[in-house]
Amino acid sequence: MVKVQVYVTLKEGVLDPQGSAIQNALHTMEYKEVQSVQTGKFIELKIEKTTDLEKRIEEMCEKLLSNPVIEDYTYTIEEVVS
Amino acid sequence: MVKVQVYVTLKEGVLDPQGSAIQNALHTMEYKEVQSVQTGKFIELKIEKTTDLEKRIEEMCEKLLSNPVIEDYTYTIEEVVS
Amino acid sequence: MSLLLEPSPKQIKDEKVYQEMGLSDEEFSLIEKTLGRLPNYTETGLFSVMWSEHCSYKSSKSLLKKFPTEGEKVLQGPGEGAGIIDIGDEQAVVFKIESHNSPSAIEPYQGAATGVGGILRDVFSMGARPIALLNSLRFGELNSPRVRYLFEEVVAGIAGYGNCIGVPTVGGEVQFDPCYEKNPLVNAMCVGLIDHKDIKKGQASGVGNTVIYVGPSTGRDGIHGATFSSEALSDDSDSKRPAVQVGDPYMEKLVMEACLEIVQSDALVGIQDMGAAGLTSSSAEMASKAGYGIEMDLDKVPQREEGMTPYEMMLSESQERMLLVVKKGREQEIKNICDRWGVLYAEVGHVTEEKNLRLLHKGEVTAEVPVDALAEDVPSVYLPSVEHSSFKKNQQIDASHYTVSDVKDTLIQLLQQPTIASKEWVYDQYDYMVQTNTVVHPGSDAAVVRVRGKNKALAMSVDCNSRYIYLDPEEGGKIAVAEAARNIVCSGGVPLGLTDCLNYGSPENPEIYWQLEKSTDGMSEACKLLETPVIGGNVSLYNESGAGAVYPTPVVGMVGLVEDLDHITTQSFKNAEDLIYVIGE
Amino acid sequence: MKFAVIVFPGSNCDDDMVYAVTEGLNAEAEKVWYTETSVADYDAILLPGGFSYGDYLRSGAIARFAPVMTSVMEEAEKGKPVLGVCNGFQILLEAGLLPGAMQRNQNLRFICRPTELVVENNQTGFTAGYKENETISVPIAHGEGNYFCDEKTLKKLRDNKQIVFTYKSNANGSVADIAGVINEKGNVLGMMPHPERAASDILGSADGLKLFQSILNHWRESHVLTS
Ligand SMILES: Nc1ncnc2c1ncn2[C@@H]1O[C@H](COP(=O)(O)OP(=O)(O)O)[C@@H](O)[C@H]1O
Repeated sequence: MVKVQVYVTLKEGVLDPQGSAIQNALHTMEYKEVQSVQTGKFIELKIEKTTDLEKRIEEMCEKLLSNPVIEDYTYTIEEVVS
Repeated sequence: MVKVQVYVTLKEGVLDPQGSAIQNALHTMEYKEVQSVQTGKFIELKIEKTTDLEKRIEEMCEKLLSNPVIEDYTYTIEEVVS
Repeated sequence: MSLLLEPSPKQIKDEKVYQEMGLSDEEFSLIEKTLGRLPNYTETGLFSVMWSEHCSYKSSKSLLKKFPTEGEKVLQGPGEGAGIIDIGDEQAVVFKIESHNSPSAIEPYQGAATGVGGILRDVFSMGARPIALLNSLRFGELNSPRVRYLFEEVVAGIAGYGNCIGVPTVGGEVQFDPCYEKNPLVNAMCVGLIDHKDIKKGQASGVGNTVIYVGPSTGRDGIHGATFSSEALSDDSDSKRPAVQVGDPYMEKLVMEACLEIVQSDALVGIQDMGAAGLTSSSAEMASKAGYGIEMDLDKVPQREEGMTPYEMMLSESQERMLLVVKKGREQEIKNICDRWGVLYAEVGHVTEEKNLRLLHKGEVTAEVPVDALAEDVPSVYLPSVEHSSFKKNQQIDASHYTVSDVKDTLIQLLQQPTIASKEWVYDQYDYMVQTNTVVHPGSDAAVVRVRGKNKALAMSVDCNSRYIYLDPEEGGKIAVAEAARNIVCSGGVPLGLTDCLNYGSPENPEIYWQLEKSTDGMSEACKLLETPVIGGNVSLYNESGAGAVYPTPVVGMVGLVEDLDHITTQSFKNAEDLIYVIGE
Repeated sequence: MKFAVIVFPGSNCDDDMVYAVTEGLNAEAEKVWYTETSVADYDAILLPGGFSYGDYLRSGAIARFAPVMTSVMEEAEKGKPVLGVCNGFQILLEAGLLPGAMQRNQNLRFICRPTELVVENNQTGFTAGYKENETISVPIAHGEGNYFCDEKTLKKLRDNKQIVFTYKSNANGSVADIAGVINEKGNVLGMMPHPERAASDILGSADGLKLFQSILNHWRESHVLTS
């Protein structure tokens, strides 16, 4: 079994209204040191090891977990004892 | 300047409807090897270095970035040249 | 893209760079003649978006002229953000429909959401408070996973935007047919309410008056969206993906509230939203309509990304932005309102005597073009028309051999058709009650929204059965208008007028142009007969892919006045033993 | 008696709330901007629905830090009636004035429809106008109305009769069909359904009006007693 952590972020140049709203809120709360905030998704999957593990993960990311039109993704794989 | 990556996940025992929906979708798409899916948030902040950096990050996480009733968080800090 | 990489005027001409930007050889020579010189890259960009079908209606203008646009109650016909019709008591109704088809085909959630955002801006830029949204949707058959994805995301996008901004989505229609498989149609309509005294126009008059930018900063999103939506979708549409814009309904809510406060001020001279072709169309159109020019300093345009070129700033379609012209010396009043709502405010230029759009960037004039050349003097394109090859064949079909053997079974089969089945799955996701005026909810013939404080209401409906129009464009066009009118009447309203969205394939195909011509003839005739003037609309051409063109789909959005709340009628049966009548042929 | 309707950036049911009070009840209501620092002059505080701060991050999460909230929390502490509807409820949860948290609806979609509620507790200043276990029709319209609390909290809510409204048919997945909860003291009520949208028959139901009427009556009673 592996634990796969997928990080989905907005492509460069794509508006991140949520990030701006959080940044403004942090400023109002006096955390002025915050220079920028970008939001994304974090998805953790437990997957039974298969052949083509990476290929299949990338497929899942491209087809479902991220929206390639506006998002990029990265992922990490870690062995776990199930 | 530091880059802080915050991961917000649901506490154990809190139902994750979105995670289940993704898992079902992946199964329909024939990715039967997926055993579980959990969703969370990924927030990246650029912060000017201050004293109490970690304390302030934890405050931000507890007060705003996560909701302690249902969510846990972890974070990483990385130096960046601004 | 940096300034250094921009082709020189000579390169633009010699290497026909303008063609990639959607301009024809003839159009480019005309531009050269108008300017008396070769246009630079930014200027070519300005022309390319303004002369695109989407902004200029160059190939449909002659057809739109046939529509009756006047009437006793019409306060504003086509030509502004939205049309306006008097409803008595010094009040008026403002409405308009618009397409967002190609963005929705690529990124359905954001495409549909920004479609709603755009039509809302058209209405509140007139000074009206939006009171209702409707939408008309077309997709391929639901058995395709891609279609299901498009359908779900489009509905979610419409809901996401309308629900957040707090304008009820009260009605619409959805139909499924294979011809829309690759070309879904997403048309959004907005209805607003205004007091006569608050009516504002998109005009930039008064030399020296200040041009103000209101709304979020400009990014590189949606550059060339207007030209893009005037082209057929090809398989390499994917490579044009940066054209997708992301909407921020929360920001639009703030911009809307700020603008509705600003229109109350007599410091405001003109206001227009930055829709397709953003800063370019809003500035050029406002100046041209008023008979003035505008000078803008692009360094003052709020920018979200670094190193943006004049070309990028002028063509960006970043959402939720408005352009205002304010009396010189009164700027602070406007700024105060923007500050209160937390909306970005920037003075970017002023009105000039000379009727040019002059753009400064880093202290230099980077473009200077006559505004009329951009906005009004767009050369019309006259296209050949040939009767559609299917028409005669369809006319000869003998329908008499279709018989129904089992009525009950047929009825059940019909009701199972997604096009006919209940649309509750859709409108359950729309907040159709916010503002607490929706008297007749989605699910009846027309939605009815009361006018608060008065004993009257507005009935509204969007309709189009494109199959009829495909089979017989002229009759079908009449039917589309008549259906909308029937829906209004059935709800207790008197039809006031309509807005339309003409969704067709490529007009360069003579058979499609023929469909366009015939169906608009039919619509015009029905409008004249029913005395429902067309007070605005939108044209979306080139809805075709390798698989062919969509059915001709002229969506009709009609609004009627319910003169007494007691006249409101819903379609459901009320009591057992009530008699049922069939009226008509 | 004067109601305050707090307006956050992105609130969109603020006017509806004002109408319910002014047109429905003929009482006085004023909108209070989120930057104000005191709501002490008002007799009841209403937090309306909408999408405060776009509902970005989590619904209600950012609004909870709006300047006006400090005073709202102080007045709540003092026992003044505070009603949060929809987004207002979410804000009260984020502010910790009520226990629990909201998640996205179970079907992951926004849901807008008329709904039947059961009045579980009519012994509050908000619900005295209803009969016990009365079924009322009040619409819902939300994307994140799936109420969650842990077992311990749920038991406490039950023991103290803090569950005020439940759904007859649970559309969003809420724990124990919960549609509205009140704090222990009984002066802060949060509910996802919109009583202000059920404030006249022409809108399909006037059942929500009794809630505002109850607040008014309660105030009158205590006012008569103290004066
Ligand atoms: N996209 C939509 N948005 C909102 N309401 C819709 C939508 N599609 C359909 N509806 C509502 O569902 C009801 C039935 O629609 P439809 O099946 O097209 O019937 P009709 O032929 O009577 O117009 C109408 O009240 C309509 O307003």
